[in-house]
Amino acid sequence: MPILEIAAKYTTYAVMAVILVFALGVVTLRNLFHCALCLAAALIGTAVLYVVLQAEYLAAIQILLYVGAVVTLVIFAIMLTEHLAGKTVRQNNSQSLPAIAGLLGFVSLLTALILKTPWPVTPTALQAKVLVMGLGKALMGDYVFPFEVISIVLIAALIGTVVIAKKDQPEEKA
Amino acid sequence: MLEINFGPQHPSTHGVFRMTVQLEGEKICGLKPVFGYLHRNHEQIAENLPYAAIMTYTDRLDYVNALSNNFGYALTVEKLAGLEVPERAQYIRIIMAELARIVNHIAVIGFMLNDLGAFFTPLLYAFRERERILDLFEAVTGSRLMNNYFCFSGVKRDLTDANLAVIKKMILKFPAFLEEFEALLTKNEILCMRCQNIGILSGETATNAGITGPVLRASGVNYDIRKVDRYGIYDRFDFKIPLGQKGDVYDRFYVRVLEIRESLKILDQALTQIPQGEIINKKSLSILKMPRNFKPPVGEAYGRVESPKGELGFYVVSDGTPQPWRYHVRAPSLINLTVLEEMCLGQKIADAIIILGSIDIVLGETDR
Amino acid sequence: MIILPLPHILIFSLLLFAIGIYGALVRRNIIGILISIELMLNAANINLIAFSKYTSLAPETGQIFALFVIAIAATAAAVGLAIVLALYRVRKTVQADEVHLLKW
Amino acid sequence: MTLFGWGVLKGMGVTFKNFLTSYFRKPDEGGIFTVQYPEEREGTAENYRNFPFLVYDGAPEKIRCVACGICERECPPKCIHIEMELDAAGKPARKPAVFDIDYGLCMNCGMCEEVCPFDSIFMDHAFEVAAPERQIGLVRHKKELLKSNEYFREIRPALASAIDQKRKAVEEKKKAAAQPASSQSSGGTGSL
Amino acid sequence: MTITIPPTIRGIEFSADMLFVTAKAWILTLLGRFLPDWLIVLASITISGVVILCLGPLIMMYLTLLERKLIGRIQNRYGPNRVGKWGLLQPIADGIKMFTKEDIVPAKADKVVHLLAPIAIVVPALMIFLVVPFGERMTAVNLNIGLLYFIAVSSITILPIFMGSWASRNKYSLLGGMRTAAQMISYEIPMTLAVVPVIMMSQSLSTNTIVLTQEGSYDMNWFIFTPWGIVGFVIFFLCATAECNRPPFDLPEAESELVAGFHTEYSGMKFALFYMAEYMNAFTLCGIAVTLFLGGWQGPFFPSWLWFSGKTFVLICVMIWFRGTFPRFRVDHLMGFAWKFLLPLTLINILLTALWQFTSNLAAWLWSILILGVSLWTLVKLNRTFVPEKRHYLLES
Repeated sequence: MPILEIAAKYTTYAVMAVILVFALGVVTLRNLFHCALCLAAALIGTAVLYVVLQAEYLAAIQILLYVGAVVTLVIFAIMLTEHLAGKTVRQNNSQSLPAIAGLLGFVSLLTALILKTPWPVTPTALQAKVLVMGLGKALMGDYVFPFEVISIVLIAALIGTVVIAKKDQPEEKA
Repeated sequence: MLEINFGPQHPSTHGVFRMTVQLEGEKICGLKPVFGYLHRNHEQIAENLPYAAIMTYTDRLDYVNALSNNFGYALTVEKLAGLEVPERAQYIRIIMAELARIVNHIAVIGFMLNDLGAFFTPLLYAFRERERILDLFEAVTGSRLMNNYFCFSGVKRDLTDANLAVIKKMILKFPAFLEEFEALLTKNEILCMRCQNIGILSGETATNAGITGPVLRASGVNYDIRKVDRYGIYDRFDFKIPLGQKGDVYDRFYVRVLEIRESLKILDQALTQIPQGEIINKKSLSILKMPRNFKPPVGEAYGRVESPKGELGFYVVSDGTPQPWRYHVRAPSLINLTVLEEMCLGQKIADAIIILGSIDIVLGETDR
Repeated sequence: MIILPLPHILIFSLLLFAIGIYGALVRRNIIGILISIELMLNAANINLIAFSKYTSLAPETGQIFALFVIAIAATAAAVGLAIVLALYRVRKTVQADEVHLLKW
Repeated sequence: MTLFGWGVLKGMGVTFKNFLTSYFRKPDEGGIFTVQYPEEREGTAENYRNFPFLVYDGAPEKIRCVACGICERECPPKCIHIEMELDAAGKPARKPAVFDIDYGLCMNCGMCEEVCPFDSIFMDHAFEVAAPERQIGLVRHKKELLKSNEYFREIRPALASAIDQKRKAVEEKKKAAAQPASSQSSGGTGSL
Repeated sequence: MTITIPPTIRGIEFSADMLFVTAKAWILTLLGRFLPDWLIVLASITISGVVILCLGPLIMMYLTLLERKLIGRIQNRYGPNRVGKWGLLQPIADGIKMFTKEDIVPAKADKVVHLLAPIAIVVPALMIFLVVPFGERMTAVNLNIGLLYFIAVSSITILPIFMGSWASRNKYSLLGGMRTAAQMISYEIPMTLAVVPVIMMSQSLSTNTIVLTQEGSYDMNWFIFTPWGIVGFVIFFLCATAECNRPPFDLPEAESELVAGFHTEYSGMKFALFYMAEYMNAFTLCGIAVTLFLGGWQGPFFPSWLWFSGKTFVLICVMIWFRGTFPRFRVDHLMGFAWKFLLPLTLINILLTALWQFTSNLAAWLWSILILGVSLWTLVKLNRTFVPEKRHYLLES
């Protein structure tokens, strides 16, 4: 279906543009809550991109973990630290001009490099389809060590978070 | 730190009561009750009315059980003027007051469970039973809520045999309803989690703060004016005072259930003992016909009854004119509210609501 | 199947990454910085998946690495936000340039 | 220790039982308790009192009220307003010219009924009283307040017949008191 | 994402079971005479989409009626019975009321987010419909990660609630939003873990495949007829109740505490959208529970879609029954229940599943019951706060 494929292709470009717009929103909006919402939108857009790249499993995980958990945590933190009335504090420091200048250089350099590099795009890889079963087998086979390490990291982070966020109890038990 | 106003417009402040709550997360670290949104000048109005006309206003104090208020006021004026009450009227008074207590208690329990979040089911079951009693009230007194039934040295209308039969049938059926009600919720794990060890009021604090009624008895203090004063003819009946152990919300809830059972016992005895005879002292009939001619001797009197909410007292000073010189109501709802902050500190918001519900306030009485 | 040229995806993720860096550089609010870092990690993920799709012969590898990155990102967010909350509790501020006790 | 979760299940049992009985049982035995108001109505009890009305015998002119003003004075919220009718000579005609009751103010206490020495004001059973404006619509004038003795007998038979008997007795007494003066010659049967 | 024409349009014989499938195929063949192939693909998507878009609000409308009727009966009332026969037109009357109501936005509200929140909450609720297998060959999109998709999409629901609660600039809303976040994150974990055994047994994330694995003689292959299935189903159902904020887990909108929680400041159609999302979530979660544990559309005699809707209907009635019976949890109890009770239980359940995979016979049943009993007993012992105290009341004279 060439028409549909072309339509899908340009839709993908549109999605990319939308993601970039939301990403810009994340770093420029004054209201931090809006920033978090933009982040959520950008992340959902990225999930769509994952689907285009045939990584459905990753897309679902992206939404589940990023949108469902990370953004929620961020919003929670915003709610706890911001005032309800939303005072307008200056959100950016005075380094934005040098930052933009530096980043422009960085982006143009890397773009040039990306376009120059002869990427070894293999047709076999393009045809290959990653199944959830395959991912699971890889996680339990080749990557079992990093998998276990990640789980330890997660546990450590969990405990660490609890310890850090816990209020200091007044020690009056003597 | 978040400061929230619960009320005056809030689904579960039982009227226009307001609590200013300081919250830390969900924990309460400060609570200030604010009264007076329903202040209607009750005492001042009463001081400008003849004694008999005040009776109609006492209905509006605690509008859930107007008959107890009637009882208290009638008792006070009878004390002031030295009036006698015929035997049958005494029994009728007890019967009506105990029915009013049942009405009040089931309504309170229902509303409290509603505050807990049980979506109207227990409340509507309770109201189903309440409706039967209110129908009886309508048949006997002429009104469902604002009964205006008692008069000095008697009651206004007799209980017919048909009425008595209805009451008899009702108290025979009532235990079944209580069983069902208890099966519905009292052993429910969620309810126990929510109510047990919440809003604990120690017996000592309660006595010091002048708390009365089921709230005090839930804290384990044996104080019931029906037993202490033995007003009316309460000394003739055999009934017990249920006492709680911990003084938490659950005890306050359950003590009320048990009190309903005791009230049923009193009703049963009263129905078998009730004699025939006059329902109002012939001498006092003139007070009804010509209220302004009734001038009690100079003096003062304090009468109190065990209203379902606690000690309901009326203080009346007469200067020999048709109107009382001073008239004051000791409203149990108001005084029981004074310990609200103490009970709520350190609890969650949801607890504050049920603690308020378990105190059983009626704003008509609190704000007067 | 939709086939975009690989460089397009890479440039897109590069832009996303640059925006993330910009946010991390200029934001005063620590939460803002954290959000920007999430954006950067996200850009890296896109690259990983794109590479796994287009080049690798073992297509699972990229996705599994992306999985690890997501896990790390979640960890970073949790720990970072806990630190922010602890900081807020002590200093009553979440502005990064107002927390300069160790800076001289 | 009872089984954890048993209380929850028992509660669900109760609600389920009520759900079932709502289909099969009569209202008194656990069925649906609702009275579907405009179509179904529960009868009002005889003693039921709502707003006051004035009773007349036979024709609306033969109103019992003599405009003595006792109810006006004793009404606790002061919702009654009476003006005496004056006859041609300017003397009081012992009849109300104006008799207004503000239903918006009335608190249904029934004191007017209790204090009235002429058995003329009673509490009505009609409770569907509504008006778009409280100042105008809820103030009822004499015309609306007047209702016949037959109506009174219909809504409160026991009280009405007692009062009718009382009034008859009083009237007979009056007649008997008047008779001896007028017909002494006939040696009629006087009152005992 | 491969786009192909639905495999077979012809060759489906008419039967009650295939009623909707055949209907769609007929429409598509009809269109196929006039339209190019790529438009037929779009038409196929559109038909499914339109059906779902109509189904969602319809389900919401009649679930509100059902809920009011059932709770009415539970409370010995009639429930709505004035508008139309048995009150069947009541939802329409409600809808008209909602449409014509004034839309109030608080003066200091964050207007854009306040507007977006109710819209955003309906989207994930509708999206879940895509993977619900309404009957044989009646899954809108047969994703191979269907279950994960469902979990992921339902986790988005937190966000709009946050938006609504934050944008209202109301303290009750804010508290409601905080509670929602805590509650939904907490209950997502046991819910996901309760699903794991099903994935283990069916070795697939596709909802369709999960239903197909439960096919068997006399329908005794439903997962609920196994020890881990019962436990998993109960946990999943409780978590689902919590996920769609229904009593006894309705803390985010706790009426007696927080007035209306996160949607305190919403009125008119926006409020209706929040409700719509809640009811559609309730429906889809029940549908997923049916798919996972009750055999989906499997069942004898009746058409598959009837079986599916019947089972879902029963589960929804149970949810309504909960609402008619229980008081609400308190925040800390709620969290404690998820973390200290349900979570360990799900882990033990996964263990049971592994056991079942080795031997599925009577001995496995006994072992499972033993393990479950011991672990339940331990959990209850460890969670003393959940256990009611025994009280004795003195009766003094």
